[in-house]
Amino acid sequence: MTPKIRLLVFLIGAVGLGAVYCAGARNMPPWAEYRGPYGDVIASLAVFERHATDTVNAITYDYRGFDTLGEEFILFSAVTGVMLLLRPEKAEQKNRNEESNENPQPFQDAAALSETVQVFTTALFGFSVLFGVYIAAHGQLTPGGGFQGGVIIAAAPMLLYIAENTDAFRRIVSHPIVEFFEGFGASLYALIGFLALLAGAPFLTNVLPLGQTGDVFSSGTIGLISTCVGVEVAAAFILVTYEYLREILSRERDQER
Amino acid sequence: MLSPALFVAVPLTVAAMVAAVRDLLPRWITDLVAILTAAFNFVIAGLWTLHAIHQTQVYWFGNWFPRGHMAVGIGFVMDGLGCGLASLASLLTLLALIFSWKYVESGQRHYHPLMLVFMAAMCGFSVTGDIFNLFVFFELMSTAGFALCGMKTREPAPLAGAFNFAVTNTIAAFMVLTGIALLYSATGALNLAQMGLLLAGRHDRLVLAALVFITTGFLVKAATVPFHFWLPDAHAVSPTPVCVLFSGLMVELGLFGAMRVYATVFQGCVATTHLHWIFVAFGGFSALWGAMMCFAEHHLKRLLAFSTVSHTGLMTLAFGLWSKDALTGLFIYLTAHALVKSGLFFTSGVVLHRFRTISEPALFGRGKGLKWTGLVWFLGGLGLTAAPGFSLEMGETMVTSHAHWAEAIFILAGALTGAAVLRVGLRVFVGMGDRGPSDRSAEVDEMPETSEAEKRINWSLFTPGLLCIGGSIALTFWDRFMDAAWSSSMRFMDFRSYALAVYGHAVPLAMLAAPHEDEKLAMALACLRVVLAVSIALWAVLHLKLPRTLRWPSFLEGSMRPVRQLQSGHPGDYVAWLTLGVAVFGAAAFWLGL
Amino acid sequence: MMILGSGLLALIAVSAFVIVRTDDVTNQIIALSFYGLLFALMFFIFQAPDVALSQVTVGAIALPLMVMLAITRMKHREELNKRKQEKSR
Amino acid sequence: MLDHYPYYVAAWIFLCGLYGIVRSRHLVHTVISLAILQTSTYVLLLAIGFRKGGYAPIFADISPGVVTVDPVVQALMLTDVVVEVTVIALLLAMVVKAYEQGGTTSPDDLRYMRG
Repeated sequence: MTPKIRLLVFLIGAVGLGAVYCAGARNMPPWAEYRGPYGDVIASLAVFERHATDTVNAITYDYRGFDTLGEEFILFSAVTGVMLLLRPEKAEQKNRNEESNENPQPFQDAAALSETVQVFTTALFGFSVLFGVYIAAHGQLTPGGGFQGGVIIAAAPMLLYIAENTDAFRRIVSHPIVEFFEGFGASLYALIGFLALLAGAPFLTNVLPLGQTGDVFSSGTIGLISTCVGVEVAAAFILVTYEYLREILSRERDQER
Repeated sequence: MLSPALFVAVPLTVAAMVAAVRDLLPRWITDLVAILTAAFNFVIAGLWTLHAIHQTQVYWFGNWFPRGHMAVGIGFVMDGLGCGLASLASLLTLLALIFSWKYVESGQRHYHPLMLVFMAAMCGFSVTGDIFNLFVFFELMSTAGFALCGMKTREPAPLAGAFNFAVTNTIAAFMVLTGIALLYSATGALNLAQMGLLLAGRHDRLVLAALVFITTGFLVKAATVPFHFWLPDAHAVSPTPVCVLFSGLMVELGLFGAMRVYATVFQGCVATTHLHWIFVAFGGFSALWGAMMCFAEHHLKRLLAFSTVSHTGLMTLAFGLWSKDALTGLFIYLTAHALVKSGLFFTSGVVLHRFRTISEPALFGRGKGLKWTGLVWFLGGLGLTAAPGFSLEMGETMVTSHAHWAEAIFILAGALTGAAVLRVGLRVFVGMGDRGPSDRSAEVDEMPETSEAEKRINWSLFTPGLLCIGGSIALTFWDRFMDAAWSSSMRFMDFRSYALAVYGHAVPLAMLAAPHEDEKLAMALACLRVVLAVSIALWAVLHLKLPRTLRWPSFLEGSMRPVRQLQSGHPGDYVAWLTLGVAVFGAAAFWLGL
Repeated sequence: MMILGSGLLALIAVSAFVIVRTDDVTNQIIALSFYGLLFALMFFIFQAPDVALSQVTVGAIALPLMVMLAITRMKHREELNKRKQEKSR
Repeated sequence: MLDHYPYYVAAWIFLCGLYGIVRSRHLVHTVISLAILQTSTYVLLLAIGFRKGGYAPIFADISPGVVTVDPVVQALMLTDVVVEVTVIALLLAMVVKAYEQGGTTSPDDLRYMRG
């Protein structure tokens, strides 16, 4: 189809699709008048039943924890997919090695960063990891949780890359332990679910003691699951970054030699 | 009784663990672990099926039982059809993994975890009783599918196919989510049974819009024309074992998702209208379109992919008939088709492995030595036509028992798809006639998935196909299978019994004997299909020897230019058609439903 | 709050259209990051701090970063190919 | 009209995303348009769960019993956000690889398998 016909077909369809959407929207309850009951029931129960102050995370990791298990595996399979797609081909690898031997001149003239920036971003590394762990571990109390914390942790090595500390960056992101944690973190969630089966309850039941509301170790498995998810998400995002940068990194290493 | 969580959670856990230590494990251990997990899944799901055909059971995750009518957690509803599909998914994955033992070589470090995740997603999708959970498993199935589809990264074509697959199916997923959001705003619930109860009798534009979004979203997965464009592109390029799962079950599960939501949420509010005729229309059209395109193809996997479009169209039509007979027939047909289609894909994988090509003209006469493979292929072709003795014929008889006019579509679609497969068989394994015309897509040669040195056909390559085809014949001798399908379909359609089961008042159901249809008529029609299919195949192969006046319909096998150009490989085109399809579906739904 | 929220929604609607109309991919990434921030702000206004936090980390940082990494890798490859061609000449 | 204003915005964003994919001339552009399309569900879900005068459903600083907005849609949105970013990552990997194998970033050149 030529672009014009394609657009025409689309426009006819879009009018219909938009009309269906708007016809549905017009019959929805008016905006800003949420009527419940699902959300209200859980909002009124979660603090008492689960000793969690953040109801959203109580839903994510407990009431509807099974959804989150599925979601975590969506992340897992997408990362596995990225690794599968961007895997270096054998033949290609050989070529690249040959090339880099013949081609010793610097690939790209890096604009020199001021030392202040380098020191500052490197110092932020530790802070970023700490902050991520904090966010992941306090999921049941305050906004945040495994997913948010995990992404923040994963951002830490990127800071090193920005600070041009590529050597440290490469050592962190290409370490096999990252790959291990990506799989292990994902399986831990399910294993916590099996814990309940051992205790004779249905899968993913919150069988740990609920503790004091407001305490870091409250809410039973919620905090634990949140932390596992944090590990998995951090490892997953680091892996994705590494897969994209692998080629460029290997080139830079060759230059250093 | 073992927990139903096992058949989702165990493969997921194993997948993640295998992935965690993938560099330490030798290939054979990974294979063994994956195969054992699939076998375990098959056993668990099978046991649950035997249990569930007598009584539907519900399993609440996290011990969150409903408060009154409020479902606060997520529940699995273990009913006969859902569990049956889960065991079928496990079985096909098991066979596909056995096939991959000696087959998949490149990318093997990531292959097994993805296959296991894919299997878990299919199982979870079949039995979940929560609409958002349905979306999650839909998306999980898609994500693993996208990755597996683009596995052969050494050529650009698989990436293009996977890209189109991913774009269209992601749009579909978000249409489903939009529909879910609409329903949530109306009911404030996410449990299917609860939503159905709250919506009963309600009949307005909101419900219809939600129905349009959710159904079309699932129909994209089910590859109904005009949402089907991604399917041939994706199937043609995926590794063979992955094709088996795609064509055998994933596509049909898309339809099943639409049916599940229709049977629970929408049945109480729109069943009084003539809405189901839309499914009949879309399904019938897909069946004929797919069959026509199938016959025109010369790339083996693409040919089979189009036949999947056609057969899923027939199943959509059966869904539209929405009667006990039609649904029973549909599920028998679905199972039988999954087996036959898997067998054909396995065989095409053997051909690709042995001859390093999958294009019909290039294979001409080269398969003469492969007697057994050829036999399986021919049996598969007969199976697709729903020949007497195959379980497809059983399903088809049931579907059309109260809608004889539908028989015409079944005959045309079955005969054309079967003829296409038989034609390939005659050319490749018998070497009859001439090479036949070629076309562009057949010339895109597929890189074999196995290494050059290994040309022997290992037992692990040949057996799965044989088992599949054999299984589809064996099903006809299993009377209990038919009765089970009949009882479970009745239960599937009956929303009251579903809702009662969800709220813990399940009524045990005695197994009912399925009615026996007029066998003479069915046999006569089946023979007619076979005669048609064989004669079309022979005509196609030998048409140069015929007098010139009889050659005129050769365009059917030839270029079919204007029609085939629609299949352009351009994601923008596919999305434009998708949008138009939603609009047509929506217009029809609002016209018939209000 | 409602007025602020409505204004933000209008801004989001406009920027969505602008982003899909932008052909230059680099500009699009910057716009996408901005768009992600708008969403984070909207989640805050409409009392969804959890989602806002994940939107800040994912929508405004991780997503544009990933697009950027993909483009970097593509540019890198482009340069490699160019060099190869020059050498062969 | 104003009562349902955010829902119409959601519909608009959905159509914008589709339009972007249809008119796209660069695969990365296609992927970004898909990301835009996905954000329409955020608007929709957020608007459904919102309640005028409702507080965020976090009982760290408000006492139980206070009227809050719906926490369920927020949990659904969290899932949604993660699903979006993972699918985008996967699609981008396909685009990168397709470029490396076929040397093109235009959807017009994806036609390896026509007909």
